[in-house]
Amino acid sequence: MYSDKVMDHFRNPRNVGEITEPDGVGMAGNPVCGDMMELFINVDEEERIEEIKFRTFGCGAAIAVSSILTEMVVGLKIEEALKIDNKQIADELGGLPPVKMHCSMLGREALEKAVEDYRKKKMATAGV
Amino acid sequence: MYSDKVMDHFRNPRNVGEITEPDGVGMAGNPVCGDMMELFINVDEEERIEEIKFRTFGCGAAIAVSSILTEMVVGLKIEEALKIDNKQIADELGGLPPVKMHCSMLGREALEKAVEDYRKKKMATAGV
Amino acid sequence: MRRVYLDHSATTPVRPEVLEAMLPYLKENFGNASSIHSFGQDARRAVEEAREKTAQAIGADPKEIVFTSGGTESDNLAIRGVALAKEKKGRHIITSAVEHHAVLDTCEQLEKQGFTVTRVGVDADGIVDPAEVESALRDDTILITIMHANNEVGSIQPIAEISRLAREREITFHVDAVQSLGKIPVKVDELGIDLVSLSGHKIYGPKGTGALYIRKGTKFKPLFHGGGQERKLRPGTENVPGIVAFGRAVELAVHELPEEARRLEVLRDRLMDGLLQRISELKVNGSRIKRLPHNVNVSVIYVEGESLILCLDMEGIAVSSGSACTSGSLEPSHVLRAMGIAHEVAHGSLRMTLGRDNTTEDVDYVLEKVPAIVERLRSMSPLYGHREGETVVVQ
Amino acid sequence: MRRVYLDHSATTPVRPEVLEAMLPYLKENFGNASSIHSFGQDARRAVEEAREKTAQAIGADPKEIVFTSGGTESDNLAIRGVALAKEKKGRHIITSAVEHHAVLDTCEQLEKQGFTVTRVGVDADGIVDPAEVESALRDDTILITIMHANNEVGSIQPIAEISRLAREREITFHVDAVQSLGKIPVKVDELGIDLVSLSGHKIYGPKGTGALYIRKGTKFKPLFHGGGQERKLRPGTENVPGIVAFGRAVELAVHELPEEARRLEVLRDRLMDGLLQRISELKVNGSRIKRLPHNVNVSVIYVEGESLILCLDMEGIAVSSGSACTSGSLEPSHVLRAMGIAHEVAHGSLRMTLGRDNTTEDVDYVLEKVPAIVERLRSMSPLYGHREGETVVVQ
Ligand SMILES: Cc1ncc(COP(=O)(O)O)c(C=O)c1O
Ligand SMILES: Cc1ncc(COP(=O)(O)O)c(C=O)c1O
Repeated sequence: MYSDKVMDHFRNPRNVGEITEPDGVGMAGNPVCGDMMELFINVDEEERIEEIKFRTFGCGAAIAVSSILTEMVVGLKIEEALKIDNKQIADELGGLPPVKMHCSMLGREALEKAVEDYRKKKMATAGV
Repeated sequence: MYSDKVMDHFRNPRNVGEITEPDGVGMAGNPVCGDMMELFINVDEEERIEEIKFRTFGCGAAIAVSSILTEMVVGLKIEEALKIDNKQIADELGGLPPVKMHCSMLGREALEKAVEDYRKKKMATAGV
Repeated sequence: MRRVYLDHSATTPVRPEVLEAMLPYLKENFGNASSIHSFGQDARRAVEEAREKTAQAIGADPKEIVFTSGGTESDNLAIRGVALAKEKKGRHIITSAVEHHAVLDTCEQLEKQGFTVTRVGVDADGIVDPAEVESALRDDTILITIMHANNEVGSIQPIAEISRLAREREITFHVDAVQSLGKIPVKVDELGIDLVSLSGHKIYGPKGTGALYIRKGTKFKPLFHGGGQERKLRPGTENVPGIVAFGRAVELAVHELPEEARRLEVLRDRLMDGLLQRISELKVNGSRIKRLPHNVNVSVIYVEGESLILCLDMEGIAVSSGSACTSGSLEPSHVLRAMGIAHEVAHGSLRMTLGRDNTTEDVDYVLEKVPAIVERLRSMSPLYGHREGETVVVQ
Repeated sequence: MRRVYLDHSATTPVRPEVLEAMLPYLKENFGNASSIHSFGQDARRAVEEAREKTAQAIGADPKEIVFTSGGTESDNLAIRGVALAKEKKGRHIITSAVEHHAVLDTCEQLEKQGFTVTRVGVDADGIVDPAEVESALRDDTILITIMHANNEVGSIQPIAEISRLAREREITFHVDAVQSLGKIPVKVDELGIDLVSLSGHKIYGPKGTGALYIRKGTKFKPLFHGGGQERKLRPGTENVPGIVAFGRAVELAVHELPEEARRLEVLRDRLMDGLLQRISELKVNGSRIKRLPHNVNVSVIYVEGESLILCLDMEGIAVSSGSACTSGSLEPSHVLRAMGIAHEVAHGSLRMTLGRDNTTEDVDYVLEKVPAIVERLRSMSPLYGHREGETVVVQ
């Protein structure tokens, strides 16, 4: 069902956990639908994603997507990171079963939300 | 499919052949329907069936029915012989598959025809 | 690595006695049961013997047994067969909300063709209330189809009581006994039922085998047309090895039922109680009393079922889940939903179904492995309280 | 006693390679292909591999293969599936008079539901004339269903020519290739066909297995409803061992076809010519050229087929007949009748179908035994001339 890469990321998910005082937090999905992801990011001065952590409730694909996404975006500038689309995430995982493609959206959405949160916070700080 | 008794009579049919100058000959069935029986009888003074022979074109059941019928009626008076019905023939064979019950009629009919022929011939002789 | 298969409601291995019974019919006794020669007659005899065994196991007459390619075909054949034969009398069908998809989807298909279907609900334990069936009855009700025992939560339905309602009104009653056969008694007269679906691969017979019991006198139309096999009710060259295997499997399952059911119940309770002791926030799904002897179904709160299955699989433990993600849909199991279980709880459901080969050691191995897996997945879950006082309430 | 099985068109034994391929899936690899755990995933992989093998053997895409319980189901599924999906476009179906009952009876059933069916005839060799198909075409023709090769007389139909007619008019074309698979090439693009029925037990696979090829884009409705297996086209727990066996059987049959067909042709001609030399008043049924390589069909005048079968069986020789008496009906084979063969000749028909295990010695054994049996039965027959000048003419 799943590629070896998916199973690797499911077995040993990278960057699981939380950042205590993150620059941005994003949440996507919800438990009613069966998957939910929480993404924490820290961003440096150049808006490069310095640190990233996630927590996910969901199936194997949801967890693998979360894990690989963190690997794909860490070190990238926010703008570059946001250019990564679902298909790239799925490809990076060696493909996902058709019925699981929706999981790849979850990662994208959580990242967008985290960036949004970061920008909001930054605006608030700037405003101070 | 067939009982042991049917197979025995099919394998070793009794009284196959013809009587050269029979007292009566009867024919039942026809090749279009897939079975046909020719029955030859010789009858003694007391109208007892002294000798009986058959030839049959037909399936295993048709041949077994012909064979057992000859055994069942030989030595019987004509009237008694005619009392034997299809069911008795089938029972004597240890039963016939439902789809083959029609074969038991074949024997009865050939016997009736042979008796008819015998009576006709007798009347003709008597008339001389 | 130890391998513990706990998914016997999904399928079972073919047991050695059954394999032994069927092998000759794959090899030297390979005749077509419709052939007249001795290869064929040997096959015919074997098929009829299997029919007798099957009939005897459920208290039926051999003439009332039709062999099929499995439970799904039996359900389709039964429901369409009766509906289309009786449609002049009426077009209303009653079923339950927790049936297998083979029943639900067939009913849905009939709805598209102009039939009306009432789906009675179940209580929190997954059990149908006969009174609800009674109030669903209409003058044009021609068929009731309710399963004997549920494949997910193992709940056992009050078939005999529903049967009384059907009998009084001459409504045909079909029962899907795919999961109950060999686990609890399935006797057509005691249950008072007209059609029963059976499947081989749930009782240590081969996949692709099954049967439908059709009570004498039941109005019926076949689904396939062709050679006259199975008295025209199910044409097609008889699957002789499959039929022989099915007959032997049914015979063994029913023969061993009393003892094996008792053994399984002990294992089941050890597993269920052991999980409850070791894992917090665990919810039992289904009745603890009216339950198949081999079925454990729990929801692990804050965790999703598919990831549980995958983690358990890494430890050699095979289980299943009613999570949406196991089927690729967004909706979790219709059975758990019909029982009123919240989506987020249904997503975390875990079904463990025990079988002949399972031992106390297997159960203890599972009890040893599951807690750490749950702990690990929960620690990854945003729903589980990581900071004090922050547990997200999902119940 | 020597046993010579000459009824390979009725069924075949499972060959050792196929049995070997399927056994693990009955035993240790017994998972349900829909399960997520590794037992399930192993099964899934095996099913998809078998699908690839099947597709490759007939030049199709794996997505175009649906596994079924056999040829009868495939025929029913194909014909009803297309008819019900296209009925808004038209309700006219063309078939031939010599189809298998799985096709004929399904068409007849559709007739009862308001479809119109034209049955084109065949010539004395049992072959359909494409021109006759052409003149049967109507504006509302939605489906043509013609078999690739006939199961009784082995006649091969001009499928590619009929296909051209269907293509021009966008009529769906279904071909029953149950008898041709492994005997002559069955390539969906070369033949230009949209659906193809296949059966496992005719090609040394197990009974109860088969497949339907459905060309991409074909309008189609399933026959069963239930779990989503086989992309909803054929739900039901996959018969994993059966599917694996089927895939292997197809692969081997098609791989070995060129050599095996040549070998069988030699045996076939030795048998047919040998019979003609040894038995007077023997009639060959079917074409001697457009004929399956393993099929011998002759009528023994003055003798009935079932008694021939029984007598041959006593000598260990297994054959079949198109006699009415083999089926319990009064009408002999509809195939022989459609070829214009008189009832009384049809009743004496004998089909001998050769297979992998048959040798020249087998053929010679049969040639040694048959004449005496025929002589004995003829001597018992009232139709055969016993007194001079009295032969009843039956032709
Ligand atoms: C209750 C129930 N009915 C029907 C079926 C379908 O049976 P099969 O798998 O033999 O098609 C199953 C199993 O999948 C089942 O659990
Ligand atoms: C031409 C043809 N079509 C269909 C079938 C039916 O296939 P099955 O025996 O697998 O049901 C047969 C064999 O019986 C056949 O010879």
